[in-house]
Amino acid sequence: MNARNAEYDFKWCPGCGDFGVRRALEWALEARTSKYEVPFSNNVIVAGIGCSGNMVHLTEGEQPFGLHGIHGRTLPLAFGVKMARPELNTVIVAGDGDFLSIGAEHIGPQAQRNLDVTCVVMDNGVYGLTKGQSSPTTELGQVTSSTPHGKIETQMFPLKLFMTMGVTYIGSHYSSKPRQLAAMIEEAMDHRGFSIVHVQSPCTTYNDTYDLLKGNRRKGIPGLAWDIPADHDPTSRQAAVDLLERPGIPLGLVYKEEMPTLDDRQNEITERVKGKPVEEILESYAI
Amino acid sequence: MNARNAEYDFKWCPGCGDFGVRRALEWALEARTSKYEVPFSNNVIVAGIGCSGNMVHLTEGEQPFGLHGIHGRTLPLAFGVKMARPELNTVIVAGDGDFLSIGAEHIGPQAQRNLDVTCVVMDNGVYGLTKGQSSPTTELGQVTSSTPHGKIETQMFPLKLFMTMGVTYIGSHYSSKPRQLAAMIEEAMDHRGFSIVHVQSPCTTYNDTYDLLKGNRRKGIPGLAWDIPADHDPTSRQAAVDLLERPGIPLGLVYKEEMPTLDDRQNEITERVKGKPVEEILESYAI
Amino acid sequence: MQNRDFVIRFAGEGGQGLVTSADALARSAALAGYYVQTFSTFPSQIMGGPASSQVRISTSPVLSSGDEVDVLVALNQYAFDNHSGDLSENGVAVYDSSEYDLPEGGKYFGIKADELARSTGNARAANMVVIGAVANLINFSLEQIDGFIRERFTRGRPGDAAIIEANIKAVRLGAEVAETTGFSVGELAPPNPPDYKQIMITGNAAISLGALAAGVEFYVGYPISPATTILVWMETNLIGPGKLAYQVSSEIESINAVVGAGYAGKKAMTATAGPGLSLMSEGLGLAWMAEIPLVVVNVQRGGPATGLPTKSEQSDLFASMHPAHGDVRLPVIAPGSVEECFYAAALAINWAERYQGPVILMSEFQQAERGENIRAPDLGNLNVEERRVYTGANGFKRYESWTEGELTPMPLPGGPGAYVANGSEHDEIGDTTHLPRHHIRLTERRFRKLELLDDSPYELEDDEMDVVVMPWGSSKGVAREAYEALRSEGLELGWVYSMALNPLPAAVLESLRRKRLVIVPELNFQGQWSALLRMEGVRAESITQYTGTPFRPSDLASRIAARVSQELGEKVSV
Amino acid sequence: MQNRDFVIRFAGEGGQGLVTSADALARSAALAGYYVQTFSTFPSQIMGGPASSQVRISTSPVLSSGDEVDVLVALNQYAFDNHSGDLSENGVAVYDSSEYDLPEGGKYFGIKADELARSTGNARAANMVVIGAVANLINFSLEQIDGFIRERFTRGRPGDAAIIEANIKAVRLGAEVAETTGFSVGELAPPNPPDYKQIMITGNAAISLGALAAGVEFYVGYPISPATTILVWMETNLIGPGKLAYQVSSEIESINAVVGAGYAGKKAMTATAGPGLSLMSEGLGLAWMAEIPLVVVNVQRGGPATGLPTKSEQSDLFASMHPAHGDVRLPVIAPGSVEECFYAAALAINWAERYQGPVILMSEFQQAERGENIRAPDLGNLNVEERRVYTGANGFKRYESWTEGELTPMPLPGGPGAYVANGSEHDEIGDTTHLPRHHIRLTERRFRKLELLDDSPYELEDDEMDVVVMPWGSSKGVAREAYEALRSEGLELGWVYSMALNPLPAAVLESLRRKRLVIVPELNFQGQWSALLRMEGVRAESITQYTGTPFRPSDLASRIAARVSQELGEKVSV
Ligand SMILES: Cc1ncc(C[n+]2csc(CCOP(=O)(O)OP(=O)(O)O)c2C)c(N)n1
Ligand SMILES: Cc1ncc(C[n+]2csc(CCOP(=O)(O)OP(=O)(O)O)c2C)c(N)n1
Ligand code: SF4
Ligand code: SF4
Ligand SMILES: [Mg+2]
Ligand SMILES: [Mg+2]
Repeated sequence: MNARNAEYDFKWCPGCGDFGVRRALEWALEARTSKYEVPFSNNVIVAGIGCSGNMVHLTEGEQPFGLHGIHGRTLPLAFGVKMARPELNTVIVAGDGDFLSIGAEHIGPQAQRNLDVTCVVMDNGVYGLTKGQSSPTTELGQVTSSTPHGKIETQMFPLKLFMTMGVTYIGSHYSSKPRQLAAMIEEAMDHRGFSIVHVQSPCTTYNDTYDLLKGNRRKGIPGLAWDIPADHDPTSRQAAVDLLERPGIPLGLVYKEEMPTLDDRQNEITERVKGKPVEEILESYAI
Repeated sequence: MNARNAEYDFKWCPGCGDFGVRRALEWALEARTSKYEVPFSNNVIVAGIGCSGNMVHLTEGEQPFGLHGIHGRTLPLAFGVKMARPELNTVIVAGDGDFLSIGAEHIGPQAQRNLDVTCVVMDNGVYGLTKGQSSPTTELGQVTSSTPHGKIETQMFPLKLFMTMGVTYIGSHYSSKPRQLAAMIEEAMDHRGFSIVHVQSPCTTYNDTYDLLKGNRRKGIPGLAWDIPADHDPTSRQAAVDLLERPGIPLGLVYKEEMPTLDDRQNEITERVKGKPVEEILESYAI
Repeated sequence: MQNRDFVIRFAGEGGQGLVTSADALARSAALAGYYVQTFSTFPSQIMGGPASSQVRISTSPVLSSGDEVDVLVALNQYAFDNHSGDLSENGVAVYDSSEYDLPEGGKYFGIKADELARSTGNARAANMVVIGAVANLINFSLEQIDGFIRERFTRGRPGDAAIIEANIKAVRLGAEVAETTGFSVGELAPPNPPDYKQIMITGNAAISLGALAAGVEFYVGYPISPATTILVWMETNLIGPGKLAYQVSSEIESINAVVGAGYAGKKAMTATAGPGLSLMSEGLGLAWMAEIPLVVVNVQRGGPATGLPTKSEQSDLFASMHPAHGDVRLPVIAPGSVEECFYAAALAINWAERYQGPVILMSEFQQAERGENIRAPDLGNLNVEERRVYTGANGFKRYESWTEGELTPMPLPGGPGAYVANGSEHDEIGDTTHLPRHHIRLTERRFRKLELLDDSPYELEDDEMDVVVMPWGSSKGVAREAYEALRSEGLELGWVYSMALNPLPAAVLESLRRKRLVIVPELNFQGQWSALLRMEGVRAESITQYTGTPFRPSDLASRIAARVSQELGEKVSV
Repeated sequence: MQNRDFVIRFAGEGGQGLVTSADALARSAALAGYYVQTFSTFPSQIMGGPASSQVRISTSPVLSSGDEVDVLVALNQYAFDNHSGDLSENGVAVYDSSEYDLPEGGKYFGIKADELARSTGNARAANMVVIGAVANLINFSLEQIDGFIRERFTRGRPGDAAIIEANIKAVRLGAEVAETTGFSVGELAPPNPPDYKQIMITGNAAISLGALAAGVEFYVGYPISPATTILVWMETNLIGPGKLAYQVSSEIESINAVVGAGYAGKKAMTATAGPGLSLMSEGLGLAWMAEIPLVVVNVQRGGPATGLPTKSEQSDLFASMHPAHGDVRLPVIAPGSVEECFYAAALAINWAERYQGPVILMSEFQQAERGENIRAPDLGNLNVEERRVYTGANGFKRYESWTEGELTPMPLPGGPGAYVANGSEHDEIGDTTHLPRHHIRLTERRFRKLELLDDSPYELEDDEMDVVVMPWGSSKGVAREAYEALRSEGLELGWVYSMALNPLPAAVLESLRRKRLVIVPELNFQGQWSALLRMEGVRAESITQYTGTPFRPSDLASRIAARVSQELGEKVSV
């Protein structure tokens, strides 16, 4: 329950992965703000619609600015915020349905622009807030309330997609490791360019994947998640591509590339092309 | 000018690549319909909005059915047509702006479904109908009416994107080779699954890339397009990925994969799960 | 003295099985021959958060969720504090005394449901303990609950008998607790069981069933409250050769997919709520322009934007009738009860086929999920219209001018009469054109076709009155309850209702234009329906409410009465 | 006898430089002190296709593109056949005799422009040959054209002198040909040059300039006719630190990007046409709900759907005022002339900042691209409002209730008063809530804020009349021309105009409600503005046209006259 608002009536289910992500985000924001000695209000959280997006109302302690818009539009909203005020630290929190289904169209353009924002995507392989329908990362054949006879559409592999689209910082992590996750989010915010931290954040109510991810000896479940080996070179595109060919879910920094951001390139134009004052433009129409 | 309608007032500019694509499409449709002895009316062309999309009104000879909707929505429209009537040969004609910018969100889902439709994408690296603005495939730095100081967003590589998204037939071709293009479109229509024929179709008015593609000795321009070597194995994902890493624009069949289509999987459900008649469903609510 | 009806409300946190309890009681009462209506409210979240679920049990068909609560079951302090104020004069509250305690002396008593349940050997029977207590308070025979229990738990499993026994025991234990308190809220009069076959169903299920009965074969949707249950229903029931129910990636994909399917020959439908409707604007304009049959169900919730996802509101009327740019005015059907939901869906499918265009069916949150026992529809006598398909030679002019009679048939891909279904203005065969004469004749064709939609049900009562009340959609029931109360008090008031808001039946419009004042109770701020009526030259005025909750019959009745006497008062003083 | 004005039309195929010719003639006349208005029409395609471009030259400000054509330049047979019917009684046609031939004896003559141009040594001067011929026909002094030629071709290049000479020669050659035919359409009266500074500009450029003058700093857009020229203008002129003009990937990205920028503190704007507006529905609802300042320019074209991309229509009014689901009613400003476009843009930016929400500016195809010489705006006296930014301590309640006075200030990211701008219903600090009291007070806040927008310009003339004409947007000029003609004939008719359609200035609404009949000429089928006026209790009725072309002053005048006399005739017979 958010200290700011006794009446605020949204709650996550017990065990929801988003609790861990929230903690990590809070730590990362605190660390960053003190590191650069900027006011906490320099942080803007743009939230998607979903259980995950409600995070914007649930962070504790000092409050960042928030923009909780409509389903699937976090990236265009963040584009507006960032290009209007490049000095703001703009962070997106959204779910797999919001970011990868209805909002999928917006990823490519931001990647091509290398927009300097950080996305924390909470992937639980399901639509939580609407009570358990399939999402793009739901597996082929999986039964959900909207696929009672099994999903007949293959699953999307977000990390590969991000690579191909040219995202310049691609991290993959897990809600149950808030400390490491916080470090990664902080690093992603420091990265100058478009960064995505893709988090496995299980939905205990509709798609409890804790065992699947961690594995469970008793039940004889091997775990899907594995830590990216220390010797992986995240600055090598080829290495990243190969890494993603391996089965399971890698945890850690997949890829990182330095490239001019959209505001770098915009500034270059601003310096190169002298804009005319409005009086002068008006004069050009004179007769 | 379409024989069907003396008053029809749309014309392509002289030399527009779309002329060649139209010829190729006409040949492919004729070949296919005679090959399978199906009525010509089994062909449905779903057209995007753009100079390219006007093709649906410009095909000569016997007429297919057409659906000329709104900008960027060819794929959802075609999804509706195909899943309503799987026996129809459903072909999309659209431009790079329509298919890759405003319509980009729809490619991934159809790929994950392996929807059995064929897309002929006319890529001229520009928005033709609206008079020359930049498109996703316009190069970084290029000057267009909407990027007077040079485009500051990197260009999209459609073929790579299609690979990652899981498109099961990926062809790349050129409007000046209508015969070969026709053969590829026909093959793509025969392919059971989601097929995209990505065509370089230059815009003589706003982005004349003929020289750039073919090369021009006099002007000392090398030529970006190259034929995919005969020894390329299009059934090998790795081979296809490597192929796309090479500079320039490959012409030919990049990748082809056999996989159940969405209607295959839907049929499987239809056989496995017996649907109840409405009377029985009604009865289940009785008290 | 015996009571006509009782309202029993279960209040607590989402996830505490409030709905299950209300449904159990509702079904028990329905089986016993009573009329019931359930209603639930909860925040847009998965677990926890203040929630409540209630059932109104009556000897005659239930029109609304009522005014006051006769029995309140409050599972936590917050619930008690927030709902006890709704208790009727001799209402009684039951609270979970293992959760919290209340000071002595109020009209309430505690019960340790979990404990008692465990004592029956079945810890899951806690809600039956509570229901037993409730039954006792309203003198509802326990045997009738036993009937429900047997029905519910006879599942052909070994444990059935034990479970049944435990639950029946639980009911008795609860009843005893209540008995010892000596509280009673009255006695429910014996039921007047209907002479017709009944079904117990929710509004969204009724819409789905109606669409299926009318032959819908293609359904796609994107999850959104309160329309998601239609998607899930279709995924479960729309199965078989040539049929498809599918979850797509967005509402933009939904609308364009149904356009494609409608064009290809299927009866196609999708359902959404306000945000999805807004995203469908452009696609709806396409369907109107290219003349493609399809149905979009808009289950309203609170707006604007993401708004109030799980609240009651009727504020999407402007957006539903004029969803897109350009000259567009879509047919809108707004059922006013769970029963009407079934017929409205069938009518919507028929209309789409008949006039070859998009039809909007508007329901609303509280009507979507509330359960009612209604007359079972007679499928045999349901009017189902099939598309008129063109079968002649090629060269057919699909978009020729049209003024009256049956609409020209539609060619289907694969058959004769190839044409282009075109979202740009076009000529007879669908080729793009900019010639004024085509834009003129096709604009007129698109609007004239609406005249074919003249068969929607309507109600005109006391038509001689100068002042009438005209509710729409989900406010019909509560308005009717208020109207009947006011009439029985002799108020001079007429009644007008139409399930179709566009086009309005000629007789309705004609009557409305004669009225001195048309009072429209509606759940929005702008008074959207009265505004649209004024557009049509009707002296209409709204009684609005924008709380996110439905009207209460008594509040509404007094507001109507006040407005009427003000109006007629003036008249006298003239 | 001398003529007040002339209409010269160049007709042929798109891509034949028709627009250049009309512009050249227009600028020559403007430089000479005349008032001009150009107008072009062409199909939605790049090259070829029937097209025409005309200029109306007058001794007083031009209100419309006129009725008839005095000189028609027809570059091909199709053009001649389609336009010669528009020729005035003593109009003359000039045709390209190297292209086609016409039978002897008509009021037309052929000219071999290309040949003559080549003879001047500059083949590109063909259009100047034609202009010379036209000038001769209307007795327009060739020297004034020379002035334009010098201005146009003095570009500091070596070849300038030769080019200028050749063009001047070309004009003479054309004039000689015309002279020999003996044809004349009359003589243009000497100009009354205005005493104020002028600019020659199109509607879309005026909007862009007005927005820039009012301090717009953030512009994004997606190409779409007829709004693309605003995007191109901004990309060219909105440059400098803190400024951005950018082409995004769709209109959905456009609207959400301006929401983000407006939230972050910028004066943000985008421009589109109908299809884009439809795609912006949900985002506009968000801006209304979260109270974010921004401006959306909707340059109308023919609808619905893709419609008529390069034609004239005013059919997006419903969609602009009520673009989204839920209770939303956006401020709408619809300039009625090229000059008003400038001030409307500035007002829209001011309004967005003042009431903290989205504002729609509606223009229309023919007003967007037509050129006019207008009074140069005085930037020094332009009212520009800045956002009131919150500067206090944290814990500020951005969404507290508000009833009157200046609106509470807006916190900006980076500054104090952190809150959540929320598209779901929310409490004072923007956290999501479902409590009725918040939905009630914030719904009221969102609508009450409109009262702050009370300063839009309006016109009330002959207010004592029972019947008035009230045009809106781009039909203002032609309606004014018709009105003045009718008044000069003594018709009993008043004039009402408001640049803002929502909210309407109180004085305007008050006057309208008193009228017996308000006649609304508008370019759509449904009569959208009169319908919205009836919603407000005004006895309004439309004169509609849905041809894809603007009204003609004389047609409109006679339709208005007919309606007025019908109305007043009844009155008498009462
Ligand atoms: C336009 C629109 N469509 C649909 C919805 C309904 N909706 C709310 S949240 C959601 C998806 C939630 O899934 P996800 O993004 O994965 O978030 P999660 O709840 O799983 O964290 C949907 C479809 C909406 N609010 N708006
Ligand atoms: C929703 C919407 N936005 C914008 C437009 C305007 N528009 C028409 S065609 C087009 C793009 C054309 O580019 P492309 O798809 O590459 O086709 P081309 O003309 O180059 O063949 C645009 C933006 C529209 N019709 N609808
Ligand atoms: S439904 Fe799933 S995602 Fe949503 S709060 Fe509960 S556990 Fe978390
Ligand atoms: S503008 Fe370009 S794409 Fe369009 S018709 Fe002309 S050449 Fe072709
Ligand atoms: Mg999710
Ligand atoms: Mg293109």
